[in-house]
Amino acid sequence: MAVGLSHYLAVSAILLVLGLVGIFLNRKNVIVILMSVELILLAVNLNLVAFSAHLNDLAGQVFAMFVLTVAAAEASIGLAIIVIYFRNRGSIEVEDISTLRG
Amino acid sequence: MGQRLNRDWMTMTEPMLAEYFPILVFLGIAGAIALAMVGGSLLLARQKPYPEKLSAYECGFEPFDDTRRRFDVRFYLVAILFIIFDLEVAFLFPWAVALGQIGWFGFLSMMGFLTVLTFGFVYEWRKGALDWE
Amino acid sequence: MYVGAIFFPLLGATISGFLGRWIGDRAAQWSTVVCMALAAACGILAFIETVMGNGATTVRIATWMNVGGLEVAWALRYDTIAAVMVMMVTFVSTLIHLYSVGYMSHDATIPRFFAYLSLFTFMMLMLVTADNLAQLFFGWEGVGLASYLLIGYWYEKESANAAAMKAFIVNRVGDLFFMLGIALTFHVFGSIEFDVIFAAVPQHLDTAFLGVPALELVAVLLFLGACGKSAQIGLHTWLPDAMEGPTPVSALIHAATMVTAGVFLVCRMSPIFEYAPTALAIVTFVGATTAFFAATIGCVQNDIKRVIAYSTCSQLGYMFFAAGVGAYQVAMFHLFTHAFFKALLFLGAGSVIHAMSDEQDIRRMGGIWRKIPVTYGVMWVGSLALAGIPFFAGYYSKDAILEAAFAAHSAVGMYAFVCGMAAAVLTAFYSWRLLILTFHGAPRADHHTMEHVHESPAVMLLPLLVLAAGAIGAGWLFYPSFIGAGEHAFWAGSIHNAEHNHVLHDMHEVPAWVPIAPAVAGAVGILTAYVMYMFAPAVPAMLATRLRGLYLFLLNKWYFDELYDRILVRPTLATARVFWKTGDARIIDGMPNGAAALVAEASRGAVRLQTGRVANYAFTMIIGLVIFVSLFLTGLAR
Amino acid sequence: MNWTLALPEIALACAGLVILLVGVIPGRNTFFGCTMAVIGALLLAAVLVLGQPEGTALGGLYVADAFSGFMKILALLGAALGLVLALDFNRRESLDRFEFPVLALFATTGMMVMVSANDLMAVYMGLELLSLPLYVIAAFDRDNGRSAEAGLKYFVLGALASGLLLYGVSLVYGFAGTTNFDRLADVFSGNGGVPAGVVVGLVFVVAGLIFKVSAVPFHMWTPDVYEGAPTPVTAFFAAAPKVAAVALLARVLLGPFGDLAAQWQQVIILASLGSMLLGAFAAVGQRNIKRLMAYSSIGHVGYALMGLAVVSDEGLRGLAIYMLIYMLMNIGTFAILVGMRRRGRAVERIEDLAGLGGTDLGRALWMTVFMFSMAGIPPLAGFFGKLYVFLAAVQGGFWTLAVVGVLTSVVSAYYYLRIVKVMFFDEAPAEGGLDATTPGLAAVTATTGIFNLVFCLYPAPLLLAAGLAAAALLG
Repeated sequence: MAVGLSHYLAVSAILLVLGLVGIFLNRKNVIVILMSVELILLAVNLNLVAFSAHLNDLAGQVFAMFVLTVAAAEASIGLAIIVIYFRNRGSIEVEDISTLRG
Repeated sequence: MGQRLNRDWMTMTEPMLAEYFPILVFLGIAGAIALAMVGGSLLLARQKPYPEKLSAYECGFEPFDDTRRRFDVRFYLVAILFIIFDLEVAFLFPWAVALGQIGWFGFLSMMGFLTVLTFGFVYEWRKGALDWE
Repeated sequence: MYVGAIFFPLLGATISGFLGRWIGDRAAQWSTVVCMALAAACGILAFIETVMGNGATTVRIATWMNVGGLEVAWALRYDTIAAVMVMMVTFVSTLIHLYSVGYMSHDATIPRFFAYLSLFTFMMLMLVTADNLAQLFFGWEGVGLASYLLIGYWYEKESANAAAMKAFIVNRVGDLFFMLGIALTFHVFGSIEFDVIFAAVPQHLDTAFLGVPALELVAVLLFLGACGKSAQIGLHTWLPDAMEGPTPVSALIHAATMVTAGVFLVCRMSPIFEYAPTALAIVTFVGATTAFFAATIGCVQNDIKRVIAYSTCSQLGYMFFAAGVGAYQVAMFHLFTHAFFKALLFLGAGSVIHAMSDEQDIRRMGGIWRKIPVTYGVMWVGSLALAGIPFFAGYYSKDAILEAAFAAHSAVGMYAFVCGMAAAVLTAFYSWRLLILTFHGAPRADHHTMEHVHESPAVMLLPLLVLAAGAIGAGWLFYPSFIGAGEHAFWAGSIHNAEHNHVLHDMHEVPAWVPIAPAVAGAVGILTAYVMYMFAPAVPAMLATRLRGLYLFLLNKWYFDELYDRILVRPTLATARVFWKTGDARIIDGMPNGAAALVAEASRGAVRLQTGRVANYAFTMIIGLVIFVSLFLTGLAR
Repeated sequence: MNWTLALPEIALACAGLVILLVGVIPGRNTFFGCTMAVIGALLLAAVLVLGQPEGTALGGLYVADAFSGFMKILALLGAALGLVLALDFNRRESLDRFEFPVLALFATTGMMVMVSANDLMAVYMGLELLSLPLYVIAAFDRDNGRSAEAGLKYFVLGALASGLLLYGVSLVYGFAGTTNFDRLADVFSGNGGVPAGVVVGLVFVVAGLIFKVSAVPFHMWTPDVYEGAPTPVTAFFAAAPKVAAVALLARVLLGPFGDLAAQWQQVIILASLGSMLLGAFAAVGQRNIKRLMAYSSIGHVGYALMGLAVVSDEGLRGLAIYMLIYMLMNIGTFAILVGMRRRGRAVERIEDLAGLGGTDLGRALWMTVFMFSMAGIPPLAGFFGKLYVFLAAVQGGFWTLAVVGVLTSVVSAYYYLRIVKVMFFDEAPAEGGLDATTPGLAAVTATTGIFNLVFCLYPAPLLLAAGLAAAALLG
């Protein structure tokens, strides 16, 4: 019994699914959605690193670096937008974010 | 794809436990140290509790308040700025390690990267995002 | 010269449309008139050049589009059929521009009107001189657009607005088939250049598409498109309503030129239709039915313009079944003569309306023939021509059509002949009913109006007289070359008759009574009209009460609109209700048909998905992702 | 290391940084100056693109060819025009902060990177460089709940989409062993079967890209964001990013995955059909004109994708020319929508256009031109856009696509005509007609409108350019 590529893929797939489910099953708080997104990116990074180790190819790890950076930028922008929204509406309940519809 | 996986199975021959043994040891030591500290303080220190001491301590807040009250938005701001700037470290480490091989081109490109960050920093500073009040 | 005939109207439209505000009404309208006159001169020269001179030519202007393996050029294709149309269109349009100067003199936005009118003329010319289906379609849609603008010209009137919408949408239905026809043509022939298509027809005689012969399918689709423009039965409902537009518009677009575009299309595509017998049978049947059906309705209408509109419908029917039995030349001939006398009738009607201070109901006219003799005279000429009384223009063409239908020696041809004869009687009848009710008898208008009855200004009378001359002379003048002995040399191959098609020859060998019959029919109709409305005015009312059912049936235009209401609107609404529980089926404003309701309901359903909840959106995305993955894997499995 | 090839992007980025500093240093408001500077930078970049040689650079991450040139010019043009629309509106709505043009500039840089990406890494970087500023300017009206909600929705769904894209990228990288387009193409051109992992990865990538072009079923964000965001922002969204995203989709699918066409073709067909139908039907009942434009843009994307689904030279050419025409139609329409104010307040219901024909005939006529063009009525430009893709579909034998396209275009003619009817035949509301427009808006309207009118007369050069672009991509 050894830890092979497939194990990493399985873990990252599980993380991905957790992230997806977290996005549309969560009814409470937008921050949770933010976390789910981070979870997805985490899955991606795990994939990339695992593959790059398996292929002996650095590109994957470089890519992972970029993903880290962009993820941070994304998270910060997301937080900022959430703060703005909270200022306007006084709540960040996911259910409340539905005044634009039709 | 299938073949690749098979090759993995071939290559990874060491038994799993051997791989993970150090981690086990590490966990054990960590637990032991934690226990030793808490237990030690319980055994050795003189216990003289009074309300001030027992009350929760939070940096920047009066401790006498319900904990679910809103955070000051300025914390978010600082947090956001921190996220942005701590990331350059993630780039600086490998760069510093590899500086010998990558030569002037690598050096200059990192300088370019830092310049961009500096532009952003100047913007924040001018916008007054950095002064607390 | 060739180019000038096409582009002078555009020039006029541009001047009047964009500079009209600055150069003033008078300058604007006269500039368009002058441009049209120049165009007409060019058109006639071009006609002479083409027919007597060096024959067919094609003027390439520029490469228009080059896509999907077909290269399409802006090119003017001047063969006889195009030259005839160009001459007719420019000529009539010039006269109508001139007439409008008088007729629209009290209007607020004169430059706009003339700009539209010239624009329409340009589009019509584009249509007739196209040398490929794309350019033809360009003109086709262009005239549709122009007529939409002109019908809705008085957009303060809600009725005008609705009529414009109706015309536009019914035409879109036709265009849908037309587009499919073009697409199929391109699919079959790999090109939409007329030369290429016509050359390639023999190879594709037995090409099949979806099991049916491709040529048949193409022909039927194109004909359905033509039905929309030419207001054939089923898609005719927009034409009477289109009378909401100013009368010159009715004369130019809805009598002389645009509505005949369908007939022109069929004749232009004759090389394809020749080898599509089934399609030809359909054309004949629809045409004949329309001819009869529209004529019956014409007999009981009371709005002077609507009567003429229905007569237009019926005459278009004649043209179609002429083409249907293979006598395209005859169809073109009738198209040609009809343009003169029908424009004449409309302009005459306009002059009457003008005199009666905008009264259109013939029941409130009468007793005015002494006051407006010229109009009266030209209306007589027009009606005589329309009724096919010997030696007027209509006589030659209508006679020829009926002979051709008879000579076709086919069941559907015989059906067409019978319908045509019946329609001939009715035509004469309602024409004279119109004449008598309008001009004779005791004045039924109020005293005030009667005092103001006056002859129209010279600028309106001149076109009337010219057209009258045309309505008298156009027949015997052009008979020999159009369908007589010189026909073959005249058309010079621009119309294709297959070997098996002898109708042009046979129509001269019909029994002796056939040529006389139409004239007799006309006479009968006229006499009936005189009896009923001049000498025994009680009869019509008596009939109307006695045959109440029939009368109402005709008065309500065979209940066509009601039929549509039953067949389309009600069921759609019902199903819509079943599908979407939410009751109110609000029809989109100004869209007078049930499809709109269905669309509205569908949209409500589609919009219901848009809940505004982020979670649901994300969920939709995931579902889409899953679907895609499965699709891909199936694609992989293949 | 021939980085000079990427000069347009580099110039844009540097200009962005400089303008950011120059804008922030002085104390007073520098909105107008910065916008002008940004527009200048965009035009400069366009010039650089025109003078750009072909080839790949930055270690194969970046490619410049006729296709990227064509699409970049479109994107730059759209961005510049969109900023012109923002000039007056933002001042009146007190949104005149100089960050707006700078963000737009960075977004445009992202588009350029996307268009000439030759590596999945470059694709991702470009995409994010485009998305992040867009999230911000969607929520640019900070004190308006609707704007904030638009930004939040766009952010959440966009982040999800880019997450999916990334996951796909990681799979493709893992199973194909590279992220470079050329090498990917080599991997798949081998006659050996494709590993399922690559196919799944490709689906995720396509999903992420389809979200950006807002085609069914990843369109849900579009109407809400278009409605909530400030009008000039909506205009910007509708024009330039769509062009870039469509271009990127085309390059990714036809470049590295060209040999897998059999697999992705039906997905694109599905998306195209769905978009056309939804765009036609959902728009009919709308009251808010920005929302209507959102659905209409979904429909247009459907038509454009038709050109991609037909994997052929003509189809791609149709796509290119369609995006050009779509972009100009949209900018023109929005130039009028941005100018919709009554008594100084911005209004965006369709009824607010009532009686425009009476109060401001010129604007009403231009709007009519745009509506007819969108409805695809000859001889306006919109008709040819549709014509080319339809012809391509017919030639490729995709009858379903062509027929559905024609049908939906007839349906959508309803609601475009309805707007025309409202303008001309409805009574102007009691509180009076719309305020007069501004010179800038009028200029944009006139230019785009004239393009729509005269395109039919001599489209040959544009067709030629589009043809070259298509040829460059299909090789």
